[in-house]
Amino acid sequence: MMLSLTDLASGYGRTAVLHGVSLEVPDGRISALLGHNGAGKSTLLRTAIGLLRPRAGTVSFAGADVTRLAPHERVARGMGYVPQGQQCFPHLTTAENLRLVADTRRAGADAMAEAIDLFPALGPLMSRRAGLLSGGQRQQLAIARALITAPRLLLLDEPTEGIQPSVVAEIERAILEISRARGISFLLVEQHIGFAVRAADRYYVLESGRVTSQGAGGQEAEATVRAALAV
Amino acid sequence: MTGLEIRGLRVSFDGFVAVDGVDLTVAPGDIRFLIGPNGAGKTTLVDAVTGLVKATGSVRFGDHELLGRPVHRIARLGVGRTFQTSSVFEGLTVLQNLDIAAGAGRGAWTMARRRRTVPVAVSEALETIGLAGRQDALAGTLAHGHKQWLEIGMLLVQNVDLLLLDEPVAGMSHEERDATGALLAAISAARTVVVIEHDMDFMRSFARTVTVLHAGRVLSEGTVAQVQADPRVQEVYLGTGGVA
Amino acid sequence: MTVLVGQLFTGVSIGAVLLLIALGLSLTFGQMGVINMAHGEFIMAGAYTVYVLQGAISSAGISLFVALPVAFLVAGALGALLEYLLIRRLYARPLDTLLVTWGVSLILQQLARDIFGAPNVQTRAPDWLTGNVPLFGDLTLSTNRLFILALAILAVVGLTLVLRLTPLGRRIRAVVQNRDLAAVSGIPTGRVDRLTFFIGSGLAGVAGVALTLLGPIGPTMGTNLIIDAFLVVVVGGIGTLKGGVIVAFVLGTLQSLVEYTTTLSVAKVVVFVAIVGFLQWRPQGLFTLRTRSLA
Amino acid sequence: GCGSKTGQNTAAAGASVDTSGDTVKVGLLNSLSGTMAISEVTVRDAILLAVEEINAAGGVLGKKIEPIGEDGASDWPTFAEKAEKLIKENGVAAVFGCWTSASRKAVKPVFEANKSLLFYPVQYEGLEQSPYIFYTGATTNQQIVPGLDYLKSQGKTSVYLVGSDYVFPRTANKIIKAYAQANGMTVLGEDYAPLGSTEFGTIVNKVKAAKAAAVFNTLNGDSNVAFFKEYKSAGLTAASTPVVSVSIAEEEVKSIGTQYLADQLTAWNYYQTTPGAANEKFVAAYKAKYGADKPTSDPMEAAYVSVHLWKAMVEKAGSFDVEKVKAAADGVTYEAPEGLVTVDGATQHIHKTARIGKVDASGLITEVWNSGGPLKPDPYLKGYPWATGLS
Amino acid sequence: MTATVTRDPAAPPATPRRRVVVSGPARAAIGFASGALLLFALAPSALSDFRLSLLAKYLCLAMVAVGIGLAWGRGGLLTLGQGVFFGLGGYAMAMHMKLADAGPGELPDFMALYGQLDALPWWWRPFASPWFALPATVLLPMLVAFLLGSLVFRRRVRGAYFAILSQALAAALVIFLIGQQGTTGGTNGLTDFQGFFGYDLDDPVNQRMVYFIVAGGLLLLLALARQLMHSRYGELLVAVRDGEERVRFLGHNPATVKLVAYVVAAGMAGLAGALFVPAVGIINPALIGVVPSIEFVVGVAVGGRAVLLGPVLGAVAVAWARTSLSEEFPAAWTYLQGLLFVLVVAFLPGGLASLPALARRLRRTPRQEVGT
Ligand SMILES: Nc1ncnc2c1ncn2[C@@H]1O[C@H](COP(=O)(O)OP(=O)(O)OP(=O)(O)O)[C@@H](O)[C@H]1O
Ligand SMILES: Nc1ncnc2c1ncn2[C@@H]1O[C@H](COP(=O)(O)OP(=O)(O)OP(=O)(O)O)[C@@H](O)[C@H]1O
Ligand SMILES: NC(N)=O
Ligand SMILES: [Mg+2]
Ligand SMILES: [Mg+2]
Repeated sequence: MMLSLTDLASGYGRTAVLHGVSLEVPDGRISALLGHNGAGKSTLLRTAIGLLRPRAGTVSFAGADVTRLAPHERVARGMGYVPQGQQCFPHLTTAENLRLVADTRRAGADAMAEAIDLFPALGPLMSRRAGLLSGGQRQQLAIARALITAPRLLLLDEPTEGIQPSVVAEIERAILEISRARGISFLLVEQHIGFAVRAADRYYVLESGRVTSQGAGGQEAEATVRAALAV
Repeated sequence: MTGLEIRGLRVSFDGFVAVDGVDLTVAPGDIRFLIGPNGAGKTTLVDAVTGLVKATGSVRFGDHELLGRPVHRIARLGVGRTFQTSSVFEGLTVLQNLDIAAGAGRGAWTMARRRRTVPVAVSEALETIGLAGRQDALAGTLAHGHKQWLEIGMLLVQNVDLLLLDEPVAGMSHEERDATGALLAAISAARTVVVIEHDMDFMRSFARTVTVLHAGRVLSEGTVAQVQADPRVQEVYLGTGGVA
Repeated sequence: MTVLVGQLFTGVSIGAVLLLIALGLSLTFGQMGVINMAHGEFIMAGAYTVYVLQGAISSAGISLFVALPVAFLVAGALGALLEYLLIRRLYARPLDTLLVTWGVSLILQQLARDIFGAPNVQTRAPDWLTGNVPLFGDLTLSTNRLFILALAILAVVGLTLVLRLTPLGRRIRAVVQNRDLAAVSGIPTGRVDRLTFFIGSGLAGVAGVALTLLGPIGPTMGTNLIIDAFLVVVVGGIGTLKGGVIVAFVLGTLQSLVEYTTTLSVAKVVVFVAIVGFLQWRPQGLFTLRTRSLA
Repeated sequence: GCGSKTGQNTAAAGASVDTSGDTVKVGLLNSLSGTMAISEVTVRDAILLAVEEINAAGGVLGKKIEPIGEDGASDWPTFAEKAEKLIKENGVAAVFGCWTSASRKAVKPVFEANKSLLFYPVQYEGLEQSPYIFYTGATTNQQIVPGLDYLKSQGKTSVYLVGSDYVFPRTANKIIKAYAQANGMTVLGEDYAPLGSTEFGTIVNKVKAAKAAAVFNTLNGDSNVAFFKEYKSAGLTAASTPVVSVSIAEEEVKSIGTQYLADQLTAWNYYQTTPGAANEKFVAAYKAKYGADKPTSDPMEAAYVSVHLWKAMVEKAGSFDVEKVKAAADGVTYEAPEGLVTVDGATQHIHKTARIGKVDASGLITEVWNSGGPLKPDPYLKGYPWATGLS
Repeated sequence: MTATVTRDPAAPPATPRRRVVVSGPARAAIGFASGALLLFALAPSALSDFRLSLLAKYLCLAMVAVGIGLAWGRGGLLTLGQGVFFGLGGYAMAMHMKLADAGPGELPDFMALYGQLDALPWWWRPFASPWFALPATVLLPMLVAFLLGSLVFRRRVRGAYFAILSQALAAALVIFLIGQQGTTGGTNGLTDFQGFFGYDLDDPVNQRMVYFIVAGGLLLLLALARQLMHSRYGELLVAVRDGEERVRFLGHNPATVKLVAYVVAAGMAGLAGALFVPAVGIINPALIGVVPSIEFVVGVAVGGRAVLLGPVLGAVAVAWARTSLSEEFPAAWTYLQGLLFVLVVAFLPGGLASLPALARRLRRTPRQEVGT
C-alpha cells in the first residue's frame, strides 16, 4: 500500500474536522477523494503530508509510519502534494520556483525539462515573477513543481481548478499517463467527479469528516457516486 | 440597471501588454461570460474596471467614466466584484462580513452605534447563500466553497448594479454550481452580471452572451453556440478532443 | 571645495555604517519579516567580541581580523538561538516579534552589564587604523572609515552572491514567501529559517566589530542604532538589498551635508521629514516587489 | 473638598525625619542602569565608603547610618519619583546623589515641597541656589572659568565649543562665550550632539576646518569615546589643538583609552594623583574596598565628602532636623582628599581649589596648574563683570 | 502520538456548566460600577498619599493604553509613537501651568535662565489662556495624528512600515525638543510647577483631587472605547485590519477608517499626557521617546490587546511592577521585565486578560490536547 491513513482525527485549534478517517491508496493506482465543500478533503490531504498534526491515528507511507515526520521529510521519501488554491512563491520567478525544487534532487535539471514539456504555456513565463502570473498559469506551475520532486505518490487538491478546458484535458491525460508509465500513485481531490471517478481505481466519499461511502472506481461507479453525493 | 461600455482598454506592466485594446459592451441585464486561455487578460480586465490597476482607454458605466477613480469610489457607483482567490474577512463572523458589505453609505452616527438588528438585506442574503445556520461562525473557518458563497452574498447586500465575478464556482460541487447559476440568473433580473469561468458546463447552462479573450484581445463574441463553433476558440481554448 | 569633499566622504562613511548595521536586518526583517529589536544587541555582542579577544591576543591588528569571523559566529549563534527558542513560534504574527525581541534586548543588555560592567570598555585599534590618508590640501580620509567602507562593500557583495546565486538564497526567499508550500516542496523550513537568522545576526556581529573603531562599546550601544537601521531597510524597500544600499548612502550624505550647516539634531529631523516625504511618493520603499494578491 | 490655593502657603510641613530607631536613614539616589550608570555607580560606591567609615567611627549623633538605595535609571522623572519615595516612605534625613543637571532639576521641586535635603556632588552650570540642596561639586567659577583662564595663559585665543545637548553644556557655553567676548578670545563654533550620540564625523570636520587653537569640551558620557577617536583619526592632537574637557575624569579616561587621550587637558578640583594624606587614605580605602584597578575621581570625591560634611553639620546642629542642619551649615569644614573644604552657608556651595590636569600615559591625570587655594563659590558669577546679564 | 484521547470524538460536546446569563449592557454597567467603586472609594482609603499619587500616574499610562487597545488591538495599527501624542498633551498642559506660575507678561523661570529670550515665543502665547490650553491638550495631538495619518494611510503605508515610521516620529520629536532647550526645556523638560488652575500642587488634598480627575478620565475613555469597539465602526475596523484592500471594493475607504482609530487614540494619549503633568509634576523628552512608546505597547500586549480592560490591566501591572520590583531588586528588575514581555507575548498572546479563560479551559478538559 502506498499510503494508508488509519483512524485519522485532525482539525484546527479547537475545531475538529476529521473524525477517524481510514483510507488506502494502492501502489501505482489512482484514488479519488470526493465530497461537498467543507467536508474535510483539504484537511485530510494537509494531514497526510504533515502540515497538520493529527490528534489521533496514523499516516503510513510505503509501509513505514510517517506520522511524526516533518513535511519535507515526507517529500524526501517520495510524497508529493499540490495544495488547493494556485499557490506559489510569489517573489521568485517561474524558473526559480521550479529550480528551487530541482535543487533538492540530483536529476533536477532533467525533471525540470520534463515538467516544462508537460506545460508548454510556462515556457515564455520563465523570467516573470510567479506572483504576477494569472491564476491558471500559477496552477500549472504548481503541478509542475510537484512533479519535479519525483514523487511516488501525488496528493492533488483540485488540480484543474481555474485551468482552461484544453489544458484540463491535457492534465487529465498526463495523470493517466504518468500513473501508468511511471507507476506513480495518485490521491485526487476533484469536484469534476466525472474524470476523477472514471480514472480512479478506488473512490472515497467524505462527509463531515467521515468516510460515508467507498468502492471501486471506473465508468460505472459515476452514477453511484453522484447519488451518494446528492444526499 | 446599467450597462458597461469599454473602449480601447489597454493595460501594460513594464512593457508586457496584458490587455491590448479591448472593446466590450455589456447590455444592462445581460449575463456575459468572459472566457479565454489562462493568461488571456480576463482578470486584468476586471482589475482595470474596478480600479485595481492603471489602464488607458475608456470604461463607462452609465454616465460615469470609471478609469482614474479610486477603488472605493467605483464601488460606491455600484460596481462589485469577487476575487479569484477568496478574500473574506477571516477575523469576522459571516454576519459581520455581510453587514460591512451592506454598509458603504452609512453615516457617522450609524457607524458609531451598535448593530441592534440584522438588516433585511443581510438576512435575505444569508438565506440565499445558505449560510444562515453559520451566521456567527468566523469566516476564516469556512471551507473554500463556502467562502465563495459568502463573497457572492457580500455583493448581493452591497446592492450593486454590476457584478464582476472571477471564477465564482471554482471548487464547487456540481449541485452547488447549479444552485449558484440559478442564483445568478435570478440576480440578473435587476442587475448586469459579468462572469469569468473555465467551467464550460456552467457556461452553457447560464451564459446569455460570451466574449472570448486571447492574448489581451477579443477573439470572438456571440452566443454560446456561436463561440463554441468558432474554430479559433477551439484551437486556443477549448481543445479539440477534451471538451466534455 | 575641500570642505564639501570632506563632508561627502563623511556622508559616505556614515552610509557605510548604516549599511553595515542594516544589512543583517535586510535579511531578518526584509526577507523574513521579523522585526528584531535585539539586532542592536547582536551588534553589541560583536563589539564585545573584539574586547574579549584583545584580552587573549595582544596584537590589535591580529585580534581585529580574528574578531571578524568570531563575531560573526557569536552573533550568529545568538540569533540562531533566538530563532529556535522564540521567533519560530511567531511567524504567523510578525508584528509581535517586535515586542518579544524588545524584551530579549533588555535581557541581553543587562547580561552585558553583569558580565562586562556598566561602564564602557575600550579596545585598541591597530595603529594603521587610527591615522589618515592625505588627499589634497587639508583633506584627509581617515583609515578607520575607509576600512569600514571596504568592509561594508565586501559584506554587500557577499550577501548578494549568496542570495542570488546559491540554492540557499532561493530557499531563504521561498520559505519566507510561503512557508507551508516550501515545506511540501521538500525544503526543511526550520533549518532554513535558523540559517537565515544566523547569517543576518552574524552580519550584525560584523557591524559590531566595525563600530569599535568609531565609538564606545557598552551595554546600550545597540539601542542608538536600531531605528536608523530599520529606516534604511524600510525606505530601501523590503525584500531588496539594492534599495537598502542606495538609501544608506543617500541618507548618510544627506545627514552629513545638512549637519554641516546646521546641527546634528536638525539633520536628523530633516532626514526623518525626507523619509516621510519619500514614502508619500513611494509608500513601499525605493524598490518594491509587488504581487497581485490583495494582502 | 479642595485644598489650598497657590500663595495661601498652607502647604505640607516638612517631611518628618524618622529617627525613632537607633539608626538614621539616608537616601542614595543614583542611576544604576541606563546611560548614566557608567558614571553614577562610582558615585554610589564612594558614598557607601563614607557611610561605612562613619559607622565604623560610631555613627552620627550616636546613631548608625542606614543607607537606602534607589535607582534613578538615567530617567529624570524616575529620579523625582524615587526622591519622593525616600522622603515620604522611608523618612530619610538626607539624600545623596544625582549626576546630570537634568536629574537635579527634576528632583528640586520634590525636595523643596517636602523641605528635605539633597547633597549634589557633581560639577554643574551654576545659576541655581535651592534652599534644600547642598552643592559639593564645582560651580562655574571653580572649574570652567579657571579652565578658560588657563587656556588664555597658554596663548590660546580661539576656541571651538563641543558639548552634549542638555542644560549643563549649553549653559556652560553661554558663560564661555561671555568670557571670550570680554577676554579677547574668539569662539569659532559651537556644536551639540544628543546625549549618547556616537557620530562625530561632521563635528570634527568643522573643528578642523575652523582651525581653532583649542577645543572646550562639555560632552558627557559615551559620546566622548567617539569624539576622541574621530579627533585622532582626523589628525588632530593635543600638541596641535588641545582639548579641555570638564566631564572626563579618571573613570572616563580608562574607558576611552589613553591611546586617544594622551596629553589632553581636563579641569576639575580633584584627581587621584592630588597630593596629601587625606587623599592617600581615601584612595587606599577605596581600592581596598572596590579593587586596586578602580580609579578615584572628582565626582566620587565630592560625593564622599558630602556625607562627611553632612555628618559635621548634623553634629554642629546637634539634631537631624533639616532646618537646624541648614542653619548650622555655614563655616563647617572638612579635611577632604582635595584639601580643606568649607561650606558657604549663603549659597550652600563649598569652597574648592580649581585644578587643570593632563592625561598621562598610565591613564591617570596629573595636575599642571591650580588656583593656589580654595575659591569661594559664586554660582551666579556676581564677581565677574562680564557675566552680568547671564542670569 | 503521546496524547491519549479519552473522549469518543463522535460524542456531542459536553454541555458547558450553566452560568447566569447577563446581557452585554448590563454586564458593562456592573463592570463600570465596580470599577468606579474600586477607583473612587477603595483605593483612596487604602493607599498612602505617596502610593495614591503613584496610582494616578499608572492610571495616566492606562489611558494611553486604552487608545492603543483600540488602534492596535482592533485596527492592527501598531503605533509605536504614542509617546508623541502623550507628549503633545503633556507639554500643552505644562506650558499653561508654567505660564500661570510665572504670572501675566512674565517668562517662565527656565526660559529666563537658559533661553536668553526677551519675550515669549509666539507659539507659547496662546497657552496662557486655559480656554486655549485645555482643549489643545486633546485637540493638538488629534490634529497632528490627523495630518500624519492622512498622509500615511492614504498612501497605504502599513504594517511594519507604519510601526517603524511612527517610531521614527517619536525619535524625531525627542531630538527636536532636546535641540530647542531655550523654549522647551531640552532634556530637562518642564518641571517645578507651583499650581494647577490656582490650586497649590504641594498640598496633599489637591493631589487627591488630581487623582480623582485622572480616575474619572480613565472611566470616561473606557466607556468611549467600549462604545466604539462594539459599534459598526468597530467591526469595520477589524475588517480593515484583516483585509484592507477588500474593504475598498465594498465601497469603504480604509484610510478614513484607520484615521479615526488613530486620531481617537492620539486624543486619548493627549488627555493622558495632560493629566500626567499635574499628577507627576514633570514632562520631558524621556517620557515620550522611543522606549516609553514601546513600553506603552508592551503593556497593552501584556494585559491583552483584544479586550477592553486588557490594556488597562497591563499598563497598571507593568508600571506597578516596575516601581515595586525595582525597589526590591534593582539589579534583577531588568531581567524580570524582559522575561515578562518575552513570555507573555510569545506564549500568552491573549495577555493576562486571557488567563481566566485559559484556566477555565484547562479545568474543563483535563489533559486533552497535550502532545499534539
Ligand atoms: N484554518 C482553519 N481554521 C479553522 N477551521 C478550518 C480551517 N480551514 C478549514 N476549516 C474548517 O474545516 C472544515 C473542512 O475544511 P476543508 O477545507 O478541509 O474542506 P474541503 O472538503 O476541502 O472543502 P472545499 O471543497 O470547499 O475545498 C470546514 O468546515 C472549514 O470550516
Ligand atoms: N502585475 C503584472 N505584471 C506583469 N505581468 C502581469 C501582471 N499582472 C498580470 N500579468 C500577466 O498578464 C497576463 C494576463 O493575466 P490575467 O490574470 O488577466 O489572466 P486571466 O485571463 O485572468 O487568466 P486565468 O484564466 O489563468 O485566471 C498574464 O500573462 C499575467 O502573467
Ligand atoms: N552637572 C552635569 N554635569 O550635568
Ligand atoms: Mg478543499
Ligand atoms: Mg484570472
